[in-house]
Amino acid sequence: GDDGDSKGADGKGGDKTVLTVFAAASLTKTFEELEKEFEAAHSDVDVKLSFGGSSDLVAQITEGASADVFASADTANMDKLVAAGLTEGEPEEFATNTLMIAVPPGNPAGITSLADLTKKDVDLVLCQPEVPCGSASAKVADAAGLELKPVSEEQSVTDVLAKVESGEADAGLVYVTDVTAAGTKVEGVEFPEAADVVNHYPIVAVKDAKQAELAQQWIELVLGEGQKVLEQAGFGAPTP
Amino acid sequence: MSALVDVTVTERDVDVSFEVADGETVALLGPNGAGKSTTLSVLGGLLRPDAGRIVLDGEELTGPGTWVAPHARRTALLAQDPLLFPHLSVLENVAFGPRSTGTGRRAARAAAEHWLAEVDAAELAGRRPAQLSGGQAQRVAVARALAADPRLLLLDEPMAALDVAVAPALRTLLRRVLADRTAVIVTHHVLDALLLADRVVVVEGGRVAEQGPTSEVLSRPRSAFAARFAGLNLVSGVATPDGVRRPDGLLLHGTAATGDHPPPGSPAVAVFRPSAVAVHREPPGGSPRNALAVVVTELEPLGDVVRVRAGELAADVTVASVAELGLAPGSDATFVVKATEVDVYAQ
Amino acid sequence: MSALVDVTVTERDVDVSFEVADGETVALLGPNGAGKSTTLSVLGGLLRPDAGRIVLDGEELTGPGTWVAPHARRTALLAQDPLLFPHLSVLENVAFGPRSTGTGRRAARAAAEHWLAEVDAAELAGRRPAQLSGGQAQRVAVARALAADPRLLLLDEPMAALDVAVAPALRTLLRRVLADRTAVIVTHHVLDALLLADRVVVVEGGRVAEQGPTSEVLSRPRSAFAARFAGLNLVSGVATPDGVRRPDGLLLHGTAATGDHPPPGSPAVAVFRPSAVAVHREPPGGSPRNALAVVVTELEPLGDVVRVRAGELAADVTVASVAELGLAPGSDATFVVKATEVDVYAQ
Amino acid sequence: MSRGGRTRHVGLPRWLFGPALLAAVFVVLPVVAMTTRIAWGDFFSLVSSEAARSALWLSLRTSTASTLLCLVLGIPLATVLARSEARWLGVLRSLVLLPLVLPPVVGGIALLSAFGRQGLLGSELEALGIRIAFSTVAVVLAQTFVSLPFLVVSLEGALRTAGERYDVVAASLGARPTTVLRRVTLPLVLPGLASGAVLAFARSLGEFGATITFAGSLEGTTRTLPLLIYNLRVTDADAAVAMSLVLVAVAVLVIGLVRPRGAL
Amino acid sequence: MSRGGRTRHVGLPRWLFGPALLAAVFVVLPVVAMTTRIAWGDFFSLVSSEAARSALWLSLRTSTASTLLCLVLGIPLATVLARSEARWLGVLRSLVLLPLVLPPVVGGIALLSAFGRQGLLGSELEALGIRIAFSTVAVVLAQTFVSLPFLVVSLEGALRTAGERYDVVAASLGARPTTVLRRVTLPLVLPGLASGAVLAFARSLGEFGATITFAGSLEGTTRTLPLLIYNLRVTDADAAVAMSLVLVAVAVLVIGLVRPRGAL
Ligand SMILES: Nc1ncnc2c1ncn2[C@@H]1O[C@H](COP(=O)(O)OP(=O)(O)OP(=O)(O)O)[C@@H](O)[C@H]1O
Ligand SMILES: Nc1ncnc2c1ncn2[C@@H]1O[C@H](COP(=O)(O)OP(=O)(O)OP(=O)(O)O)[C@@H](O)[C@H]1O
Ligand SMILES: [Mg+2]
Ligand SMILES: [Mg+2]
Repeated sequence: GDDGDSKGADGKGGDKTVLTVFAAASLTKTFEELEKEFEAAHSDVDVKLSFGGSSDLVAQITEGASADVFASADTANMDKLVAAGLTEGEPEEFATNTLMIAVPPGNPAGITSLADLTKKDVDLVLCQPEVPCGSASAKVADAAGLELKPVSEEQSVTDVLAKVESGEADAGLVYVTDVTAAGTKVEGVEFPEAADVVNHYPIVAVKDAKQAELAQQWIELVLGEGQKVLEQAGFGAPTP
Repeated sequence: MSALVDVTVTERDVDVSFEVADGETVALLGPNGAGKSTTLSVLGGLLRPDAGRIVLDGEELTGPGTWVAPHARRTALLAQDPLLFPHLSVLENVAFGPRSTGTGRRAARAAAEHWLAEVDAAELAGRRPAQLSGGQAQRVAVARALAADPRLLLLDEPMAALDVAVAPALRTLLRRVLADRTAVIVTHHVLDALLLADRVVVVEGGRVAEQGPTSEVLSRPRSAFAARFAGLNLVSGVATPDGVRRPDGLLLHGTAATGDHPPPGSPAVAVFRPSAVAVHREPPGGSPRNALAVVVTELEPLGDVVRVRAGELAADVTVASVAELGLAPGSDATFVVKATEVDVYAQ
Repeated sequence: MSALVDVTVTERDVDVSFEVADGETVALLGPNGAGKSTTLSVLGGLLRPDAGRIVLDGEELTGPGTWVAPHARRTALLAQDPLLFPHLSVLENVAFGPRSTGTGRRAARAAAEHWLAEVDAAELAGRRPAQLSGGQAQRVAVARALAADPRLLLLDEPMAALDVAVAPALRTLLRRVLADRTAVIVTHHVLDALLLADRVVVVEGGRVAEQGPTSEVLSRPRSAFAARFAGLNLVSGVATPDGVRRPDGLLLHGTAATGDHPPPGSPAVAVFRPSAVAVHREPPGGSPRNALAVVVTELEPLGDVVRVRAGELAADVTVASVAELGLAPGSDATFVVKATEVDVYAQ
Repeated sequence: MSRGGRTRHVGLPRWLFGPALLAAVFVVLPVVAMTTRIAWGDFFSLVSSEAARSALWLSLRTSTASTLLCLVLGIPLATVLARSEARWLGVLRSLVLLPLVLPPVVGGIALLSAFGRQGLLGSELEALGIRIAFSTVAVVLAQTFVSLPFLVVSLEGALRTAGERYDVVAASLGARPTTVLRRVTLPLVLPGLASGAVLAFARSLGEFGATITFAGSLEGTTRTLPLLIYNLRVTDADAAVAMSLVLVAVAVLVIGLVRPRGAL
Repeated sequence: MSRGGRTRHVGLPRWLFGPALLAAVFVVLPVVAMTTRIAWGDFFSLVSSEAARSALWLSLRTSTASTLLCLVLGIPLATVLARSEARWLGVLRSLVLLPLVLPPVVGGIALLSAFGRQGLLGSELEALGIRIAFSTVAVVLAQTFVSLPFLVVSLEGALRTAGERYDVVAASLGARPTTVLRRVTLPLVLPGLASGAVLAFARSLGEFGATITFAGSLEGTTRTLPLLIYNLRVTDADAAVAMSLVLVAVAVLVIGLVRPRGAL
């Protein structure tokens, strides 16, 4: 069994109960913080976090990875898991997120609006349309009647940020939380059209979870106490 | 262990068959490219013949539908190239055969030391093959083949690259070792054949040209190669009552030294020793009935005499007469042999 | 092109020096492992000596601070192992040298064809080296070295593996080719040295044991190896007025055939031909003053006579007397030589 | 007596075939299993789509270019490593393996650190008006970076195994170093060179992480087949699998066509 | 006359050093450039964190295990490929290259198709109570899958270059096939074998795509160093670069220690 392995390997030892949480990569910082809180409250529990693209995580659970909780960065992927009948109860929304323009420190290309992104000499990078931030970007552009011409369509927010941070790109469209997390490495430029496209984060307990009770407690933490942490990271409150 | 060999390798145009009696050593002789090494490879199981059989001591090693793997044959082959294992020391190389056939470590080591001493290479035991000279490597390879203690020993030019002091010693060793062993040996030196082989098989162009007991073949050769090998002059043609007529019409007078004169019209050879040949600048008169007009191709000092070569023929004359006759490569000359010195027999 | 050689390879305990005059062929003789191949490698620039100089025709090739790369030396080396390029045909192998030194494609091809014909291998031109027999490969390697047309030709046992018909032909070719060329040749055969070399250098244990014009060294050798090589008996010791006294006290009577008798007390050698030795079972009385008690180690047929070997000494006797005396390896015998047959000179 | 020809092979131990078969199955089975997931109905429309064709074409072009670049850079490097005896070459030899160990994404970061706009050579390149990132050149560079070690390691091994015997003979026949290299050294290691080139080509064809990080992903310019497959995976895993199969087929085909006899 | 010893090397053409240097710079410069980005202040606290240590230890264990598995499976396969002449082996030889061409993520999908719960052998394994996917075993399998071709290709190349001459001699001296393999064939190709093992180890150590797909990313169980680096990149790119440096250092160290003389 991999449980035994994991205990031996991480050296934490003891007979701690393991709670496995699969979460979208954009939740890395916040969930790591929540892990500390949760473990402080449950001294006999070891929370194991597994981050990745939401679609990857869904695929893993479908293929039999043992997870107790799944937190997705969009509803589409959550719907896939629901459709596969692998959820316990209804998914609940715990956060929202909106887009923001990320530019390198000092904003060398002088971006101030969404329309500036269509300038000819601006090297723009976007998420590819297949991932949540990419489809959101496309929707925003459509709504504003603009045609964005990126030099690259990246696989993930991380890749977009990396290109902007390294100064390779002059601007990128990412989530507010990503700009917050990046600290001083990038600057954020807000734009009014962002409010039109809101991304929803649902969470759910996985069917036949080994730790069904703890899973429920984790979800409660995220929906309750955890909201502060999420807010600090830039997430919007869940839509009522 | 007796061996029966009959193999065909079409690609190399080799098709030979001969036998080796129990305890007998057979020398394979023949020009470069005749198929000697090919035959040894087939015997050792390293080359699969297109047709033929090899039977060793009643057991069929190769035949239609039979194939015994090389390691199961117990036919150690010393190839023309020493091919010592580069990653093993000299001692380990020699001990390889015994170790592989199940001898214990200590006994194998002792055997290796014994054979190394026999080939006068005991002091090389600790070296790597890369640190040996050509002749040293050759000696170690001989020791390795002997240490394997095979049923049939196959030696391809074992005396190549040896110095004048080692060669006779190794020949003595081989003579002792081969005395009661079944072996096939390839050589280009008449002394090796004379001293080591009970029988010789002469291969030319991939076919057996002649075979027989060593002394017989080398004293009364029937093939041009065997004559050359034995250092004799040989003229082949058709028997006449007086001797042998060459295809070009020249008649060589001679008599059958032993046995019957071959029936006129049958293929026959006339053989005579180079020392029986006198050399003249002009065709002489007088009693010697055979005079062959030749062009001298080469002069070789040979101990006290000079061997005068003229194509396939040779004459041994004194240094003084070479000077007197003014012989040099290119000179016209006449080789004269008394009919009584010419031995005639069927080919 | 004259060459001046003085090289030391410490790791192999080789330290030799000799000279090669313009157009001269020098034969390097010596036992296995003496350092012959090592010397050739150093000459060809394939091994860097620890000390010493090589000057070819006034140009320093190797010396303190000097190092001319192998390709710039124009010293073609035929190594002991033919090492034909496996990916090139025989013709391309032979044409490699000319092509590399700037000859045009067509001319190089013509040269290659010429040299292949010279070594009697024209019909092999299209083959791959893997399809050659041992002797065929050796011949092609010789052709390749000759075709490179070097300033200094280095041949390491060029006649190894050749059959009895090809060897004399190749020797003739080499004699013609080497006549006006500067060359160093390694051989274990006296005929090669006699026919091909103007001078010989005898190397033993990595040191030059003796050197001189071929006929002189081979007729009046001073080292045991050279005597053995030339087929002569040699006893070394200290000169006395009557002959040479061996370290074990035995006095060999003899006289200086040419020149002065060496001063008594100086190192000297006594040399005599095997054919001058008579063999007895018991020490005889009578006039021959030298009788050496020996144990027969070996009997070798040698044409019309039998060579009786006893350790370092040899005697040539007729087949009849061997039978009469009942000689066999291990027999006690006495070698008797007339004092007049023993040549004494300084070592 | 083993020179060429119809030499009889020394038999292999029988037990060897057990693990050999297991190894083959272990590699082949997953790929076969994957094909069972493919919806063959959509397969042809999928693989003949504009996006797929453009990605395939880009992959072939860039992989060929990077293989050539690997040859141009790798042959000299492997030769120097194999034939020089200088001590510091040992260090260099380890360093050349770096791209093998680096997760490709990190390799991409490293390339950005060197050739990016803010990289070590960024200002120099900018001054020359050269912009590498987001271009097809970046794809080729990323592929070359990850593939070069394959070529160098294979070729160096082959050069060492082949030894210098024939080089020495060639030099003694008067061939200058360049001639020796061209006519003897390289022809003799042709199988090793071909293996190395095939490995490099295969690695380039499959390259994903360094490319996405260093070159980005834009159809027609930088979106190679692996990047397309990754894109597809998010929306339609089956389509991704189908495209992977195309990649595999192309690789096997190209390798089969290019490979000289006896190589690999 | 090149046997061992202090043989004088045939000189290399001078021009060769130009491209060789360029190649070395091309590989080394990006890695060096990357180190300039590291905040050395945080470096040590970062690399000695619990998560880093656990990932490093897991990486070392799994890479060692997969290298051993590669040896056990790869030596027999390479030997069969190099020494048998059967026609169908040509096909097998191409198939063995598949994991090289497959983008690692697709390799992970392929492994899932074979060994996953819904895979080809899923029900059989389930019946035996064996769950491979998302366990440490899955990490080892994923690494073995991508690394095996390296070992096989290197070793097969070495076996072909070395030829059968010595095997044949050994057989003629009475050595049975197993003895020949153990005492002659493998010792003679030791450099090639070592190169192959090092390549396999390095590839296993850097493996990311197949692992994340087939084994997931769970601390202590399946989160190897490359996966940790990927995670870190989301939150802190600089930390990711620093950890990559650790990976590189470990690889160079292990390779330097393990590598026999003359190999690689
Ligand atoms: N691997 C090979 N493939 C094809 N032909 C070959 C091969 N090896 C040798 N031959 C040819 O087969 C014939 C017989 O060769 P073999 O080596 O048996 O000769 P040999 O009698 O041993 O000669 P030598 O005295 O020169 O060693 C020759 O014509 C040779 O060119
Ligand atoms: N690569 C090497 N490393 C160390 N020692 C070597 C090496 N090659 C040869 N030797 C040793 O150096 C000495 C001289 O060897 P060399 O090859 O020059 O002998 P040789 O006179 O050519 O003998 P042969 O007649 O047997 O060819 C020998 O003792 C040999 O063992
Ligand atoms: Mg032969
Ligand atoms: Mg030698």
